[in-house]
Amino acid sequence: GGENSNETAGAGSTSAAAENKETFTIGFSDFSLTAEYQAKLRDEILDYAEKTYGDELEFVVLDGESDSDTQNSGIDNLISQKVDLIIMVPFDAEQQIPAVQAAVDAGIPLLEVCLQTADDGLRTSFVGSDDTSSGVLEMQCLAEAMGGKGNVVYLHGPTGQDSEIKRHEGANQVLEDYPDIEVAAESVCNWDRAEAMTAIENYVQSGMQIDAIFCENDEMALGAYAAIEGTDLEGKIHIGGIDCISDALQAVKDGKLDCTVLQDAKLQASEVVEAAYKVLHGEDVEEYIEVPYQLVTKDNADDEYFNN
Amino acid sequence: MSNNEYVLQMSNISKSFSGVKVLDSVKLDVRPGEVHVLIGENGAGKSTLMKILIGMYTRDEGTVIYKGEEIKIRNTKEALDVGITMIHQELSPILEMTVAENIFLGREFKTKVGFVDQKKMKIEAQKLFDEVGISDIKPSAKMKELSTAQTQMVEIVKAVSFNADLIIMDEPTSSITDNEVDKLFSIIRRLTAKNVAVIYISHKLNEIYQISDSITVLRDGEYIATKATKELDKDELVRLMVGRELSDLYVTENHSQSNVVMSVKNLTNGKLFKDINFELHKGEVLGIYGLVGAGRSEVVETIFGMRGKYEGEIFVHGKKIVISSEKDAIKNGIALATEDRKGTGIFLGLPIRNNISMAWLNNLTKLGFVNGKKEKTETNIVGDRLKVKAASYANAVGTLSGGNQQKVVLAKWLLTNPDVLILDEPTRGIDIGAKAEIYKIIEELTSQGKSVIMVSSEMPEILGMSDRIMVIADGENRGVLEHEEISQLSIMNLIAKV
Amino acid sequence: MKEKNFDLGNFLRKFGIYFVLILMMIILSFLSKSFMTVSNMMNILRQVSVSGIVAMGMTLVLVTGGIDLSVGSMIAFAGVIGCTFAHPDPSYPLIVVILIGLAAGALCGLVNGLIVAYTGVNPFIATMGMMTIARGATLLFTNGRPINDLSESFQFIGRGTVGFISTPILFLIAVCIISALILHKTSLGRYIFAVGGNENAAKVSGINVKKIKIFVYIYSGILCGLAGLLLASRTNAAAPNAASGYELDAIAAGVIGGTSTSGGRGGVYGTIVGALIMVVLSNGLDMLNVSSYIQQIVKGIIIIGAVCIDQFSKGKDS
Amino acid sequence: MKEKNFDLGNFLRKFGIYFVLILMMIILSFLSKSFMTVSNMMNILRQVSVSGIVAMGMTLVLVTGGIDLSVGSMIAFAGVIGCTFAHPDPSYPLIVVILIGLAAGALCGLVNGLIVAYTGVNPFIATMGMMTIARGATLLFTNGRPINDLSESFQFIGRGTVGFISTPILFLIAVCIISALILHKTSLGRYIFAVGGNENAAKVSGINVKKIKIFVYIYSGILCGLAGLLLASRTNAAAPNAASGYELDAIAAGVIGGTSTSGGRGGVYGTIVGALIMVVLSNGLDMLNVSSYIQQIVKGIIIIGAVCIDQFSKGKDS
Ligand SMILES: Nc1ncnc2c1ncn2[C@@H]1O[C@H](COP(=O)(O)OP(=O)(O)OP(=O)(O)O)[C@@H](O)[C@H]1O
Ligand SMILES: Nc1ncnc2c1ncn2[C@@H]1O[C@H](COP(=O)(O)OP(=O)(O)OP(=O)(O)O)[C@@H](O)[C@H]1O
Ligand SMILES: [Mg+2]
Ligand SMILES: [Mg+2]
Repeated sequence: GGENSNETAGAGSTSAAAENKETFTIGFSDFSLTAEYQAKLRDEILDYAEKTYGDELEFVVLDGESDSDTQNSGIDNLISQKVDLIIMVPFDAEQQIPAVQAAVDAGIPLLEVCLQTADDGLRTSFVGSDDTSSGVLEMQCLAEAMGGKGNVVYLHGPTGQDSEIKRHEGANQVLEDYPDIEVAAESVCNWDRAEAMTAIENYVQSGMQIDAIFCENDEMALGAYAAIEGTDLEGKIHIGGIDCISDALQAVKDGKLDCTVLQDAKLQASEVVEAAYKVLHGEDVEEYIEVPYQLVTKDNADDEYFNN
Repeated sequence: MSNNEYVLQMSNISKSFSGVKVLDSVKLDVRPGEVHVLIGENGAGKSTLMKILIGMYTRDEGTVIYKGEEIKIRNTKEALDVGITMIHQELSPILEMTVAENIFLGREFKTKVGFVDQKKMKIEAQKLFDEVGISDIKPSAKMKELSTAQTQMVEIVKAVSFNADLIIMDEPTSSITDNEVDKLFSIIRRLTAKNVAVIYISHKLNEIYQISDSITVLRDGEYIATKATKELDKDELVRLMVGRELSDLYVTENHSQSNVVMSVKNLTNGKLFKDINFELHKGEVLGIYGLVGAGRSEVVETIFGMRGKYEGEIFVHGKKIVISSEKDAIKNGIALATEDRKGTGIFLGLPIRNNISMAWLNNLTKLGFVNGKKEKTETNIVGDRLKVKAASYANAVGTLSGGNQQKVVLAKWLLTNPDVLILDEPTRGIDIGAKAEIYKIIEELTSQGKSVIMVSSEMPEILGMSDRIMVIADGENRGVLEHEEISQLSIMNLIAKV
Repeated sequence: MKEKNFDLGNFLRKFGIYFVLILMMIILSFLSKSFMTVSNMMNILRQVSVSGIVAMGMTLVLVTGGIDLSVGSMIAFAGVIGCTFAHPDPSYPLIVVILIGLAAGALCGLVNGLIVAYTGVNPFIATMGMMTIARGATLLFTNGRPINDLSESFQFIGRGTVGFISTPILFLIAVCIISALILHKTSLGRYIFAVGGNENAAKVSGINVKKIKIFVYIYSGILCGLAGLLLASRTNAAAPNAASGYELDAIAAGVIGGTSTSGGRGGVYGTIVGALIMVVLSNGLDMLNVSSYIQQIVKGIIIIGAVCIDQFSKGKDS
Repeated sequence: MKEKNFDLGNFLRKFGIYFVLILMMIILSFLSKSFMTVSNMMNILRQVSVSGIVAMGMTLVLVTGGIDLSVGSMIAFAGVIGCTFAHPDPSYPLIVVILIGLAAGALCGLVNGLIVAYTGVNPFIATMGMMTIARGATLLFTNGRPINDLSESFQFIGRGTVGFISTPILFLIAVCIISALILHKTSLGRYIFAVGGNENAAKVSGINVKKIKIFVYIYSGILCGLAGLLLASRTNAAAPNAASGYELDAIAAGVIGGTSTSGGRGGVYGTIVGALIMVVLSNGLDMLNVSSYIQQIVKGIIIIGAVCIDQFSKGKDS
């Protein structure tokens, strides 16, 4: 299981706590609720809060629609409504800072979960892990599977998005140790299965030697697999993804994907809700509550931990 | 009066558009087999009455009895179903479709598998053309390739081909010449012989006396009278329409001066026309006459910069000018009221005032801002002079009657105070009172030393107004008739000359 | 004689964009030796199938002078609804799944059509509203998660082959033929052109304009339903966020192919060429391993250029 | 007397959509007590500033019968180019940054305008091409990373206040006034309507149609430049992927406000109401804690409904 790092420390005094309310309203602003992982995270948060604290915590859930300005506007709206606390999954590391600032200015504590902004002095806490490590884990796995040499095709998420940038950084860090691995082609496939499938079909057609496909999320990994499924190349190309969505986990078990990386929505959810509860009750929380990424391969895919 | 005597009885018809009453208890009775003329000034409500009949507008009040039964027609399909068709004043062809497809739209011939039988449609369309002696229109041509006159003929053929019992013709001759008018009249005679009733709307009094059996007059949305044509002389008819006597229609005084304002040398434009030469004098009305398709419009449109590159030379006030766009022409004091009102004349959706000021706006602005007051006074002056009938100049031009739309086009160009005013079919669809008004304005302009070129297919108008006449046929200048040479015979001789 | 002249002119007009496509293919086959292979041609056809099918429906809508911005959402909606019945257990016959998917698309299309025909709301707004509504409904229905675990038989429609031709290609061909017949051979097709060419004239000729409008939106909806099923089958999951942005591609395919956005002019042959141009371009640039940022720039330039060439080949008369 | 009658009619026509906005605000203020507060009204105005500015430019383009799909990309492009000069070190005067941003937008607009005016390429394709090209160029220029580390002075234009009014609101007001003056008071505005109303008649009236078209696209580009700077300043970074999809919102604002997508009809007042309706709707639904999927459904329905009400208030004569 993940490390629990929520030791409590003495009394705190946030403005919210001072009011000593019975119920609290928490604004949850996710950068996109149409992305599968984010939808899952939202569900886990709402479930955990409901199960653990019942009516005590009420949520206002907003969709940032994958647009920085929209997300900031949403946070402004939350501030107008005078919510007691804000939990945010920021779309962009830089562009959401004004929203954090606005919340701080309004005296509303703000927690970040899953993704973080670049300014860690402002927010109350971040629950999650450095996205870079997920890129490292996946590329490490693929590099080993390739035997340290060969051609890798790299499928990107939407350009400019923070997790895309970090996962890419992580992958690059690993590649520095493997001079014999070459990135043969790169394509931006926007987390989308169909786009990934088209790109890989085209690369395969071009006659390019492909030994592995690095995908920045599972959807694209499954699209990449669909492109080679049933062709001569099936089983000859190593594919990895990130997120550990159920489809991908199954694909890992079936040997279709070499690996995926668990981003633990459940744990992120419980940690952030716990942290929120504490902050609302005037307790201090850690500035960085780590929920580490975990590599999932055929070897550990059946672990109960990944399957619920 | 037995019901059976009439095929159509409309009574007490009233209609208002946004609070303005345009028809007030109007009645119209039509016998089978007769040509019944509906006449009245522009905006009298003729087209509106007919549109009510075929279900394009709903009446506010009144009853319609057709073939002895009261009917309520809600849309044009129902009108077609009971045997009423209409040739609309505003032609509305479907430009991208072929002539045959337009004619048979809504009742296509089908092949055995149920597809549209294009071949049969072409053959049938050709048959219809052959019957009436139309030879210059190909059933497979697209509507957008046709001239206005040809489009009009297609609409006529289409309306007739439904085998209706009642055919409404709303100004069918406003854009065709005598040759086609003859064809139309023979069509009408054939129809009436088969007991088909025709409601005929026109501002051309000659035609009315030639073809009609009875006449109903409307004035300002009110019913005035119904008379047998035989019992109604022209003066009386005009008095009923206009509400007063109308003296001489044409003003024949010649204001020509000797100095040349504009001269055109060897003007040639591709295959449209070649080697056109003429001089235009100060204070002169130069008429241009020719049959449909002669290329008259093309000549004046080329002079106005609408037809791209040309060969030959154009001089204005003795100076050679190059005209590559309409703007150049306007800068040199030339104005052209085009024959295609809807296509190049008006902005249907824009207010009347903005339409009138459009070509003169530069002179109504200061630092780029439109001087609203000045615009208002100046447009009111020209508008009133032409008697544009409108509830407000802020209304869209599209809400005007056809004749009044034409007046707006003329008003636009009059406002620019041009040295050379070119008018292409200027009185198309204009009532007799307003026509007289326009002729008076032309006279006034020439007396002020302005020059006018008038392209017209109306022989009386050309004869009555022109100081000299240039005759064009097949894109060639067949000669210019001096004032004293002008007669119908001399014109026809020039056209026939090979 | 003139008759012939005219047909030649018409041929040249149409030829313009075909010429662009052929030119593009010739150039690409020189630049990349793997481009002009049978397997890559099949690949291209497979890739064009979904967007091509959607573009056919869009073409009919455009010809009436309308627009359908909701296609992407309808694809996702129909895919998700259809796939709810495409699990291996309980398993429904394939035809049921297909009919449900098509019905889901048709339903959205019907609503579009009714709004456009009866309320006077601009088609842009009406279908933009539907774009949002259908997407919201899809997300709500799936709670934002893709629907997976699809049956073998369902996978066939998007990934199977008949002979050596992939099933989506066959669907595309069928849709092309049906659309071409409707638009260019039936009286319904004439009315679609008439409504877009001059709505008043159509009305005056006794055509039921409302019915025609409703038809084209339903047709577009049904084709989106089919596209949604094919896409889900191809990618092995029906994602609620699938196919967003497809409306622009579909419209572009139509417009590149010579269909006017103001109605009355166009045709399905042009559209399929337009759709092919876009897919060939992507495919070719991928083959040449052009970086994706530069691909965007190149694509934009080539699409404008293609239409430019087409425009010039038509001469100045339009 | 008669003149008066008409003005009432005209007033009612325009009134329709204002009425919808007011109704919406009244309902929302009953449903949520935090809606009708000064701070939330300021909040709404701030939120409408970027989209409102873009919609103004779009309105002029729409009135000529054109369309500008490239606004989102131009916003990102101008933001990124402008912000390259907005770092604290080396620091350039604010006016230089602004001028560079506006120039970047104007440049894209100029290209749009030239293509539309001179090649006969449909504005949809021309600006869709530009949408892709400008986005690609932006990504290439930034290598996909946002540009941050912006100077204090730059932050002022998007986040500062003058008195108690935020600067973006002031920019919005200024753009509204300028656009209204251009469109409704100058001869240029008349020509814009003329070109959209009947291009041929406009030409025959001596109007330089090409120049007018080029102008509106440049104007749209310049406003996108401004919007790009405001957005970057508001979000404290210029992202290469910013503002995608803004074109639909801008067009919708115009169309909801009564501007016709086929040209010749419309106005900037309506557009600002249209933009407000969309922002108020989002804001209100957020306040009411409507779940985001249901929000989409509700938004779609209300936007269609708003235009419907507007349509009915206008009567049947249009
Ligand atoms: N759709 C409309 N909206 C508002 N007013 C209209 C509309 N249609 C016609 N009118 C008005 O009704 C009156 C009658 O118009 P109508 O077209 O019937 O005249 P008309 O007798 O046919 O004239 P003309 O000889 O010029 O064709 C005019 O004053 C016109 O402005
Ligand atoms: N849009 C067009 N496309 C093709 N040919 C045209 C077009 N307009 C006119 N023409 C042809 O040009 C010639 C002259 O046109 P038009 O009929 O306008 O001449 P006109 O002498 O002005 O006659 P009128 O004004 O009485 O119609 C005809 O042969 C006609 O068919
Ligand atoms: Mg009339
Ligand atoms: Mg003519």
